[in-house]
Amino acid sequence: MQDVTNFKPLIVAFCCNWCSYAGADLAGSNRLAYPADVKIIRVPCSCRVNPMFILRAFQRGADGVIICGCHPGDCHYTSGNYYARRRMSLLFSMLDYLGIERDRTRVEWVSAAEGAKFAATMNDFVEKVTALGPNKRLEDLRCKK
Amino acid sequence: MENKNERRREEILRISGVNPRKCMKCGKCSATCPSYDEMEYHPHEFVYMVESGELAPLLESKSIYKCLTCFACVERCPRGVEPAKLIEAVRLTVIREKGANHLKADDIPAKLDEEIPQQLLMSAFRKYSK
Amino acid sequence: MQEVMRDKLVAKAKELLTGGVVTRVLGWKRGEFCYDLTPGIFKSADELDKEFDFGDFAAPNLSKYLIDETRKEDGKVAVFMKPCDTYSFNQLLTEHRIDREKVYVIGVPCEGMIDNKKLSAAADGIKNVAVDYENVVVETLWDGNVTVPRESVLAERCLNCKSKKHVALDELVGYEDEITECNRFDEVARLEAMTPEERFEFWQGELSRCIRCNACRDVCPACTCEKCVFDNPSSGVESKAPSDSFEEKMFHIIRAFHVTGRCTDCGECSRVCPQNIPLHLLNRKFIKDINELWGEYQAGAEVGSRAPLVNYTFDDMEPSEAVERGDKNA
Amino acid sequence: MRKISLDKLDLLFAKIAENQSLYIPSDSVEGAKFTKWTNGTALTNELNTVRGIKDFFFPQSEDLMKFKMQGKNIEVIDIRDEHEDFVIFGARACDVRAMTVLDNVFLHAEPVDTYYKNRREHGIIMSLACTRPVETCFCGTFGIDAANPEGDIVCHKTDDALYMNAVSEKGTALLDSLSDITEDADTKAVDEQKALIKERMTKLPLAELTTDAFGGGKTEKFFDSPEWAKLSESCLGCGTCTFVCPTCQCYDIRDFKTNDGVVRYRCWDSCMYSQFTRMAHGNNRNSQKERFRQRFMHKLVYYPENNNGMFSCVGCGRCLAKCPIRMNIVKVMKALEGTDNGSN
Amino acid sequence: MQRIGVFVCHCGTNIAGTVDVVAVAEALKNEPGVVHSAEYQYMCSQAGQDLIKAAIKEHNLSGIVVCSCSPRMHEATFRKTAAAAGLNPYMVEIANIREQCSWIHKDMASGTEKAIILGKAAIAKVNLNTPLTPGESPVTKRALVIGGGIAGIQTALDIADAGFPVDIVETKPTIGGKMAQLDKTFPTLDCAACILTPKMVDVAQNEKIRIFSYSEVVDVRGFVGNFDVTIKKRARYVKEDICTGCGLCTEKCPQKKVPNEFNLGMDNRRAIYIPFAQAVPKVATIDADYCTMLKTGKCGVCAKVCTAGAIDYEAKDEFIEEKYGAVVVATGFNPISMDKFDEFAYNQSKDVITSLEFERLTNAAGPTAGKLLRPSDGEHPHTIVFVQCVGSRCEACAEKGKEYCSKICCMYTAKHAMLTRDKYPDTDVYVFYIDVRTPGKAFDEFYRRAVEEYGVHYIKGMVGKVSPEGNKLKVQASDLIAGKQLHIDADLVVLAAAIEPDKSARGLATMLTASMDTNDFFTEAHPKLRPVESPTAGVFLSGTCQGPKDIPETVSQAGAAASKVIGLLCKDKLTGNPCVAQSDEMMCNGCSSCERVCPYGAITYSDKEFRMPDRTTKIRRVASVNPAVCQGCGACTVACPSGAMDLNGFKNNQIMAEVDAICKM
Repeated sequence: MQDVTNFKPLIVAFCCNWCSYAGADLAGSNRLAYPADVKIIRVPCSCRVNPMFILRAFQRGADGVIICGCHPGDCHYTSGNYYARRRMSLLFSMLDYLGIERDRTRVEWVSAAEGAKFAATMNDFVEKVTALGPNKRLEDLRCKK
Repeated sequence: MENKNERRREEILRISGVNPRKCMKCGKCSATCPSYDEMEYHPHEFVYMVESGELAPLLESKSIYKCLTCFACVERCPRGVEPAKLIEAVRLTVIREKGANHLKADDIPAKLDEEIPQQLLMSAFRKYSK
Repeated sequence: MQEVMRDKLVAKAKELLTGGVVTRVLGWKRGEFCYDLTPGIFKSADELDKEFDFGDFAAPNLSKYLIDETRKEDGKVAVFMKPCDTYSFNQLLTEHRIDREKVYVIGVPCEGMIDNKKLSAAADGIKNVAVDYENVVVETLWDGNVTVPRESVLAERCLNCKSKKHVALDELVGYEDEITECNRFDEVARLEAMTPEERFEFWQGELSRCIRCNACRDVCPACTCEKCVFDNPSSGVESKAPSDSFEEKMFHIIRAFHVTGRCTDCGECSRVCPQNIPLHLLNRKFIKDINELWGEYQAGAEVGSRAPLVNYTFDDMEPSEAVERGDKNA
Repeated sequence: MRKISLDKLDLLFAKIAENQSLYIPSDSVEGAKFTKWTNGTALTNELNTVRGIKDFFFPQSEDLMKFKMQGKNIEVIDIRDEHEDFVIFGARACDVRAMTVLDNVFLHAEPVDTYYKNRREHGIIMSLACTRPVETCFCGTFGIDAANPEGDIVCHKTDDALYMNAVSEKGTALLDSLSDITEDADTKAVDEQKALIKERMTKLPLAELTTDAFGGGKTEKFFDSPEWAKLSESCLGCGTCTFVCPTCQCYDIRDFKTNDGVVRYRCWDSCMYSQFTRMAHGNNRNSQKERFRQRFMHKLVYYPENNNGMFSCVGCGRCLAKCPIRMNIVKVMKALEGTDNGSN
Repeated sequence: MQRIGVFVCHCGTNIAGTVDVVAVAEALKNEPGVVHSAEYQYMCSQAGQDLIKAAIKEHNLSGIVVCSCSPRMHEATFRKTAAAAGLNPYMVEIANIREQCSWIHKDMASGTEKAIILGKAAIAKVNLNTPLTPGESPVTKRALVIGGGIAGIQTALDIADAGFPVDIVETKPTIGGKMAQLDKTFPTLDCAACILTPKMVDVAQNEKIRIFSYSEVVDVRGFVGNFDVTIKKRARYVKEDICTGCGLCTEKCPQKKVPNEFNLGMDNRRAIYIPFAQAVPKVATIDADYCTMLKTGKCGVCAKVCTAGAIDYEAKDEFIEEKYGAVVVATGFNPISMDKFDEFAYNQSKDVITSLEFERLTNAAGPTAGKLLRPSDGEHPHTIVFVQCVGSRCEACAEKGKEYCSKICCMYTAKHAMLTRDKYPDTDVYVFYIDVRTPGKAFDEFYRRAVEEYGVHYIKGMVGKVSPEGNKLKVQASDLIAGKQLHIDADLVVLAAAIEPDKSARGLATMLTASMDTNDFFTEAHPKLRPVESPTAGVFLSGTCQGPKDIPETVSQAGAAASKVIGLLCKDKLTGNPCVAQSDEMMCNGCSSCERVCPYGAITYSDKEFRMPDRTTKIRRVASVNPAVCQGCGACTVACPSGAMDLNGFKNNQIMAEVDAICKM
């Protein structure tokens, strides 16, 4: 078990290939640091993110999950992020309803040009999740056995 | 002083619900205004001056009483700026700042009359009281 | 207390069968006791006479059976539907799960169904039940007659009935009724007003009782997947048992999510849960959110409507705003 | 026979709970439920719990072993340990008989299920006679005497006292340990209650139901009955009946990948599920009719055939109360009975 | 089980500076499926690639993971490397340990730890990869151009020039579009007809081009390379192949009171007509709404006078089905209706006209034979007021006007004003403007000439009100610079009406599953980099259907669209992106959720018979994805509740394996 004061959260970030993943690359090119706790999974579009993936991440021990996509209106596939926006609104509202801390989930629109925003978003998200401590309410104890 | 002006400006914008930044300065409001010649400051100038915070001349100007509230400018403005509402708000600011409550709650019963619609009294009360 | 009596329905069903309009009738079969009606197919007037029943315990929603029934053979099947059942029926039509041409819908008005669980809690050893508008008189084995107010044993979904209007119909037996005003979201609002800790405690307590019998899923008229992801070994989320609290949450969140915008709020899930989990509160949360975020939407109100999750507008609310909206605990 | 007055019931519970966990049926949101006794836990007035005592000996899911992977090596870890001692108070006659049904499967046939045996050895059952059976009760059909349940200690609760009679070694030892708070009693009150129960059993709506038509050797008679199609037509294929049944004992063994290895666990399974006993070639029973038939044939024919005529239904009535569409074993028995006198 | 090779790149010190690459290679060696692990200075270099190729052969690898820079940088490179070594290119996964690891983390320990986790995630994914082969579909080497204006004409000519057959579908009886109605063109003042009509003739004479005039597209099915289009050829009651265009019928027809749409209703034509002298095809058309013969069965004058015998009163609408490889939308624009602008009195006075009407009034072939005369009394107007931005840039009144700038009005008004002053120097010309926008070659010079050389009065301000009084139009306007209200007695008021996409575009967009913006302009695939392509593969955009533009811009876009079409038609087969959605028919419920979210219309449904495990058969409605159309966004995979829809290359289990690997601490 990790010491709470020394707690390093595990963050899973789903990034769409066209905007946010490129934004993350730009953050890298500009050497804009954010914590190593953030691990990025590349998906073609934010609409590819299935709620099951998010729950799976929490089950497996993630402390926060963030989804990044193109800004509304800029989707490479024209409408993907609009669907993602609706789906995540409902899912996150439901998690909140079940008493899961709302700061553990986030959707952020990051364009390919917004390397700085990507880094800032990740820094902020890690800070918020760190403040919450380890994810207890949506964990699967078996995974820690 | 600066603050008071800013407060006033916000108050005017709040009362009127107008966003003067939407104005693209085409002048159609003034072009359409029937009271144009009577006015020192014209509808498009109201919009511009409120936006830039030049309130003092407006508040002292007689122009605010020249607006007929015909709403031609509201109807024709291509950007939906609604200058007449802004002028009305400036006028109201002046009236309110004069301090006196032109209509007191106590006065109302005396004014009740079958001929006067109650709504009129209510709106007058709202308009002329602090 | 149902206005329309069993005999009227039997007469209608016989008429359709003998007239050749339909080849079979989907209805409710009489059970061992006065309250245990089972859905069933009737193929003859004789069967109808002997076995058909209807009344305050005709709770099962028959619409889901039509998926298989309409694929079975040619000829129409007549089906009895209470108003709430017709919403499920429409939703299934929207999803192309039922061939409308093969169904003859007979609308039955409904005055509300009695909840067996509430009834058994109110009286032990039920021999017989008589229902009128005010009261339910239970003839018991050992305690004589026990009288309880009808409201106290009505199913929760009936106390908060959203509509007494049939939205799909070939024929109505009895009277026409209207969409009702109800307070079905009050309980959701009550939970929303709690602190996150309280909400977590509440749901932990409820969902931890789940035994994953799948009754909620299998009865749900929106859960009509040929193969459920939770039964599919290749889905990666297949599971059979509740375990250490996560699997149940996963199951119920994903199940609710999968029926979002398709759930008509028929309340079957809560009715059948052997562990008394108020599952409808999950679905209603989604319905309430949908109504508040993107405008009122009642699944099944009309055939062919576009469900909120396969739709969007350019200026939908952002997820963060959606979660924080109307926040009392922030 | 020992007795304790009802106002001292908590004292009795406290005394038992001193040395082991004690579970008593108590009210909860889900209905009555065996709850670990702590000071203040009250006995329910319900006749029976939503789920039987099966869960204590054969829980819905239990870990069997663990594998740890280090690089490409696999280490097998036995995670069994001795189960703690526990007492179940208030088990009904049907549920106690159900344990015999399970014992036949897990203990009395090779190989012995050591996980089950471990729990069984550490558990003591205090059964309680039923004075107020309900309409869904039909234990009498299977020769179970609700007035005289089995168990380690048989209890009868009258208006003023609890009478306890130890009938096993474990039971005697437990009852002896309670001797300072219990007193000796004659059997008069208990006999009176037994008579009342016996009379009440005859008045139950399902009192007439018999197993005469069923038992081993009837496979051919019922297997192809046309009734199955009609009986199963509305079955949803959910597992409610199996999971609330005190005798259903099917399970599946599965692996769960944890973060550093694999936990092999077993969990209840249901023959009603389409995925049940799925094999490489597919499923054995492909239609709900076949699955439905399996469950009832097993209870009424196959099990008695392998267990000297003992049925694997105990008439507890849970499936009657919980089936979402209210199909149940009584309806099945009555429908099949009707075909018993026919040609096939 | 896969045989996976892991290749860790140092990228000089870019990665090796903050990631212990040797430790990463070592740690990943023990992951399931990994049989080979190596590191190297520069994996993307020729030597690095050779190392990978050699390892694939030596270790018989079935998949590789390259831990290097972003896949956006070198995924394609390593896929080619794999393919060169005989490995399916889609068995390659990249772990991004440069942009998303070494470049942002300063600390060697945490950088190395993260790089190992990213590597493990990539290995977990590649373990579940399957070789993918891009689908191929044939290309029908024929293009369809919808709309026969200058955009459609130019596109068709360019495509035909490359040797591909092209069909133009035009709703009007003739091609030519709006440009045919114009008089002169800015900024050079060429006569529009002089530069357009030769092109129309080229079209008519080009063997590769077929014109379906008086026709419309009524159905489009299929996908890029393989569109099945149904064209409705409306009955024109004149046999096109026989009619010589002599025009005798149009002179003899007794029905003379038909408003002439070519002159915007400012004069009349007959019920049988040829829109204008240079029409292509030059054949007559009977207007069924006005023809006495068709309405009452009595008349038949045209048939009597037609020496060629081209008249056919029995003609019916024809439906033509044709296959195309590419579709170009060139549906153009129309000026918006002035009905709702009461302040300009358009419906009260004949002397308030739109700019397009002004074009006809000044055109030699127009109703006044080119003389600028007032429509009301035929008098020469001495004071003309031009009003800019009528309905353009109009945010407040969505039901009246348009929010966007119509782009062409500033220039054509300058042209009108200049030409008027040139021909009639005694005329006072006022132009009321909000802004004058003249970005374009020689545009501002043109506008300044109007002011400086021709003395047009440009007044900053808007006209508020036009009221007809006697034979004058009282114009009340603002002069914002002078700060006064102007009152002008004008003889003619010309409104620069906003333009909007043709009404037919919306229905067409639905048929083509091409997307539109809120103003009904077609959306381009990318506003900067793919401006002439619609997001729907195989559908291209030409001219004002995509947004307001002037003639030079339209022509250049038309050429660009043509080159895109030619590029497509040159291919014998289309190779798709294999990372497309795929539906498992056994699990599909047929609910249509996926179909509804698909932005490309790639999903179709059909009834299929299934053999059930219990040996019965069942007919079910199931989805199938057209891999040539699917772009691989994955929206359908989440909309599908049963998980029947999955996305190749990003399958559910692959993403979950990545999640698991990342979360495994």
